[in-house]
Amino acid sequence: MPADDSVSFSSVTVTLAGFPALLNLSFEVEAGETVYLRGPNGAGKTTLLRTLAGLEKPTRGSAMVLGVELPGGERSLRALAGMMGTRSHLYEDLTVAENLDLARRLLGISSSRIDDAAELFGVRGRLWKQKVASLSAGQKRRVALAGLVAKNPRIWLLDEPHSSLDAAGRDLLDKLIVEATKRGAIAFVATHEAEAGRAGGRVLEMVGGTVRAEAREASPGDEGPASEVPE
Amino acid sequence: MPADDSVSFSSVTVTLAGFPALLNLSFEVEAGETVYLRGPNGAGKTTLLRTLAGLEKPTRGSAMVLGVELPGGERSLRALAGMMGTRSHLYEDLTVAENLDLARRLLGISSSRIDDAAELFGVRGRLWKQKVASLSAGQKRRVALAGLVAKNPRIWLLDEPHSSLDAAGRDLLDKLIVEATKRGAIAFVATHEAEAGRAGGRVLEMVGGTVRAEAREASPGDEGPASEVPE
Amino acid sequence: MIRRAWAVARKDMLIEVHSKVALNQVIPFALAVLLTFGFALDTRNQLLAEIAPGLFWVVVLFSSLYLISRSFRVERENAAMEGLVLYGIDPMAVFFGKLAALALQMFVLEAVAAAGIVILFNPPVGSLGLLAISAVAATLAIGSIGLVYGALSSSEQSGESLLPLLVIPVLAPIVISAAKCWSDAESAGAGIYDPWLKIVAIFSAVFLAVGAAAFGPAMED
Amino acid sequence: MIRRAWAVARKDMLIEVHSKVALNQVIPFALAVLLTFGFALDTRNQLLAEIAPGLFWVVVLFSSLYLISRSFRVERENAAMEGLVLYGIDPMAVFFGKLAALALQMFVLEAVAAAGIVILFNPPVGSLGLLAISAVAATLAIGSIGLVYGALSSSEQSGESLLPLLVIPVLAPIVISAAKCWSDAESAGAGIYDPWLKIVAIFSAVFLAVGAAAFGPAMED
Amino acid sequence: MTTTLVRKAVGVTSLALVAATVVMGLFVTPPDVVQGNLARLLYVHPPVAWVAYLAYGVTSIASGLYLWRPTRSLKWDRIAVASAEVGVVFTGLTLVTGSIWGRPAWGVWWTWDARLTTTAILFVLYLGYLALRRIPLSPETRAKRSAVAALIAFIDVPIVHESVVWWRTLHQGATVATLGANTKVHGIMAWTLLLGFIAFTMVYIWMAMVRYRVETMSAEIEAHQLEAWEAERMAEADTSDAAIGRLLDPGTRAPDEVPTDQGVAPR
Ligand code: HEM
Ligand SMILES: Nc1ncnc2c1ncn2[C@@H]1O[C@H](COP(=O)(O)OP(=O)(O)OP(=O)(O)O)[C@@H](O)[C@H]1O
Ligand SMILES: Nc1ncnc2c1ncn2[C@@H]1O[C@H](COP(=O)(O)OP(=O)(O)OP(=O)(O)O)[C@@H](O)[C@H]1O
Ligand SMILES: [Mg+2]
Ligand SMILES: [Mg+2]
Repeated sequence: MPADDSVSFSSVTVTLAGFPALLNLSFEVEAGETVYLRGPNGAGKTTLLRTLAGLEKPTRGSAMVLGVELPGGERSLRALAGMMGTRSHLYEDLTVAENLDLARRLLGISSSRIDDAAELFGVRGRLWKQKVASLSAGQKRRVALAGLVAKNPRIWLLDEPHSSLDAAGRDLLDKLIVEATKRGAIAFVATHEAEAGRAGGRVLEMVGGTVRAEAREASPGDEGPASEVPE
Repeated sequence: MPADDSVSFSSVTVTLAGFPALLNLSFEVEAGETVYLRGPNGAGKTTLLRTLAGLEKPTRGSAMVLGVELPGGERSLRALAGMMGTRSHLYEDLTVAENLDLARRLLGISSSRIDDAAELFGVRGRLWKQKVASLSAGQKRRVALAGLVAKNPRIWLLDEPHSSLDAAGRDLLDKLIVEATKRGAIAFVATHEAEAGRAGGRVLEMVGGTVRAEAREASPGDEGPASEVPE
Repeated sequence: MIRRAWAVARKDMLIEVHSKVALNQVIPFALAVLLTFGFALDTRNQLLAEIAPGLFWVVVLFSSLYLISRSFRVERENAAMEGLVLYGIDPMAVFFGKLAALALQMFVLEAVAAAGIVILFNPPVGSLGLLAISAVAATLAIGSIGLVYGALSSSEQSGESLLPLLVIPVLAPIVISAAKCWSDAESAGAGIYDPWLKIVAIFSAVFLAVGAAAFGPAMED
Repeated sequence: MIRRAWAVARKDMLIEVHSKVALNQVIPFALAVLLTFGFALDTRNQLLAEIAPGLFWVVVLFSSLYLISRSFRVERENAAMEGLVLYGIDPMAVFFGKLAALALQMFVLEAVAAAGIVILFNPPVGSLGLLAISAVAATLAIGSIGLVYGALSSSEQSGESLLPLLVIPVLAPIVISAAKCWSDAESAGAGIYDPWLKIVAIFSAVFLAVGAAAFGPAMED
Repeated sequence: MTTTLVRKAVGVTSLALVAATVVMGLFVTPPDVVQGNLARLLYVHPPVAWVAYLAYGVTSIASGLYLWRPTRSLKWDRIAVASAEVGVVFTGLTLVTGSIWGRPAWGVWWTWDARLTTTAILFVLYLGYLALRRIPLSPETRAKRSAVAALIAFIDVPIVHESVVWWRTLHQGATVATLGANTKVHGIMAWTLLLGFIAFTMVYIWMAMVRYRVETMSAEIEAHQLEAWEAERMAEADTSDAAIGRLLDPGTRAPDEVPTDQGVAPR
């Protein structure tokens, strides 16, 4: 696999049950960029993220993501991507500890790494031995994020990442994105928040399954102390 | 049952699977008020909303909601409350039209009312005959909100109402809350957005299952053109 | 009440119309089970005709369990049942609405399974009236009890496979009595004054009443 | 591969340890079915002993269907299977991991059901070795095919009750052969060179291979 | 255009051949020594059964070609369904003609014979295949999953065929394959049987072609729909807020059904 770190879509169409959720979408993103996806409900943001994760296949057009060609290379792309959608991917019947332990085993990483991630998101305390089923919405989200951070993906795909998170959690996540992109990762963040992208990063305004406008282009967020990061 | 329009909790405790999700919670709210619930993940916001909807029972303490005594009057409270939680209450296998038609039949309201509500949230067009399963997150949310508006509840219980909604949807919902409270309804809005309550309404800061502080008190939002409403 | 029950029944039937789970999945399943049984127990034909009525009801019971599970699965996703509750709906309306939709599906299932049994196992059929009445009564009983236990065991997690365990022992007597009804119906002399039919009818009435009464507490936890 | 398969197996076993669905729901269900059958087919004891092997496998098959459904239900909530896929995991690892956990539960189920059958129906048991080997082979076959079809029919909506319809006809021959193995095992003379065992073993090998090959395409979209 | 012509030609030919088979079977061939006129089902029942095998064979090959990457195309998937659906019809016909034959020949409509049971299982297997196709999935996913299911289901076909050998059955053994050595089926009968076989094969081809046409047409409709949606996807409109007042007026609340709720009805 070439050590290519960029993403480029050329007239990609993705149909879901016959509906063109993405339509002739083209754009390019360089390593280290943060891209905010904005646009009305049904614009195709989630579908774009899922395509970037290798969970949906382009039906027309082609894309190159981190040196992986789409359609075709979905499986290898999945291993590189870190996706945080509306669904948490957690097993409700397992405890927080067991869910993260599963992630550790599947990723083949050390358990101190998992502990650190859990600590960071504040799920090491009382919640550690609780079943996920008994957590609040934001707590579940935090567990999922801990898994994501432990994976340390090369491309972050975040679908409305702030939803359910409290103020501290939002700040933390924003800081993590800044750090990760500083280290060369790419981040795609689908969000409806008006502030997104104000402090840096690119904004792609999507509508009708494609990019209508590249609204603003600000300095790529590499000055980034946490407080200046978009909230 | 007295035609009382206020809400008052006196040292209410709600335990979920043995855990005190609400603990000794007391507060009072008058007709026409909008209350923003804020606080860290796990503070008990969702549990409070569910208790107000008659979906959870106080295990200790008692409450009076719109003249209904809790514990005890859950069933009649439910008919008055409009709850919008993280789960949409929609049938995935039915179309948008069929879901809203069910609401119409259960509420015993006219179908023009349902049509208006659907129109308002922009789900009358292509989506009308689509199965809910094929909608985007925000589109589902809009369908659920259409049902809620059609019900025109006396107490609005909104759990992170902005999540998944696009800018237009958020504005619309905010406007609806202002209008509803102007007409005497009460609104509880659990949210993590920093701006919540800035333009009016009360803010209850929750933590550990109870109200830590009544952070700010602004003029109850009855001046309310949409643009001044918190976004 | 009736209006709302109808709304619930209508909704469940619409879901079936869209998803065709009963038609394309459960009914063929019943046929598959009949075949497997016949083949697995391949003893003399005489014996098969003898156990045919029992087999019929066992197959109907098992297939119905899938229909009942399905009936609650659609309520569970997106917490739709909670949505119903939030209309302040009388649980009785939900119960009778769901029962109507379920019973309708079960009748179709029974008709197909009965045809299969008659063709495959060749039991004599004497009094069709007795058969039909006992089937209606047993269906209502199975439906009522199934719905109550379905509501009891429908939790977010791990409830689904509890349903058969709860339901089968309770419904065993009625299934056995209904099978006896059929056995009796085989002799042409049998009529609707059959003693087993009386048992089925009594159980059915009791279960229906119990169901209507217990569904509320089961549903609204 | 093996490490990841073990992680998957471990997870499924932990889920069972927490939720005890197999232990508290499916196994008692199997016993309830055995009892109901014994009761419903209450003919002569001789007959019951004769059909006991067939009954055993039918009950095991049905109970296993619940275990398999369960195995996929836990993957469906919160789209957990999608989570596994996002680790770039080899589907084979998921297949063998889930198969290991499933087979373990099935062995316990079979032990209990066999004990129940022997106590309730009193069939003679001659060659325990033949019994055990055939049971292991049949278990692997049922598990493999069940997992493949579980993956094939797993959709967000309306797939769940399709599993039994798909699985039963495919597994019918193996269940029948396994039952014949038991029937043969009843005569003390039988050994592991039983012709039916050969069939079970062949089917088992074929289904295991088919399962391992087909699970990938079935699981990943 | 030409495909339409071919389809029509095949349709006409198959009808003519079936008519010829009927004439031959009913009027030209002699009644059987043992079974009398009953034996005339010989010209229908085995051909129908074989055509079912053929249909499932085609389904399996098409499924295999879909699964094999170099030849992956939704065309194969459409051929697979078309053929499987016709196969189910023919399996049904096998069961029906067999039952009709069995009634006088064996005295029962059905018996737990291995051939019969495995045939019935075959029927259910492909019903399952068709049911699997109905769960809502994207066309590619559905094609992939159903192809896997079709290949597994085909395992039953050799079992059905060999069942007469593996089990001691009531059903006829391989009579026709050993035709040369068989004196029971003589000249004209053999030719009629061959004719029946060709006729029903043609019927199969015709039905599968029609069914395939339906599949391609619905694919075309979907493509059209896609175009329409693509056009629609270019424009998105906003909604007015005129309705808010009407919707939120306290007087418009749902009438309450619960009788105890008198006090909370709209004031
Ligand atoms: C429901 C009942 C029946 C079913 C499901 C059935 C099924 C089949 C099938 C699947 C075949 C194709 C076998 C193969 O070549 O692999 C077949 C062939 C045949 N069947 Fe039947 N059959 C039934 C009843 C009967 C009866 C009652 C008769 C005559 C007494 C009969 C006579 C034949 C004959 C002569 C063949 C051709 C055998 C050969 O040459 O291979 N079948 N049947
Ligand atoms: N079923 C349950 N069993 C045990 N504890 C529970 C259960 N449900 C919730 N809790 C606990 O109750 C507390 C309050 O949960 P609640 O969902 O009300 O929080 P919240 O304020 O809505 O949080 P968030 O901002 O994350 O949505 C949490 O600490 C949670 O762990
Ligand atoms: N399974 C499906 N079948 C048909 N259409 C679908 C399906 N899933 C999504 N769509 C359609 O595709 C479009 C894009 O959906 P997507 O979820 O990507 O939107 P989104 O931008 O994430 O919207 P939101 O802001 O509401 O989350 C929507 O119009 C939706 O109706
Ligand atoms: Mg989205
Ligand atoms: Mg919450």
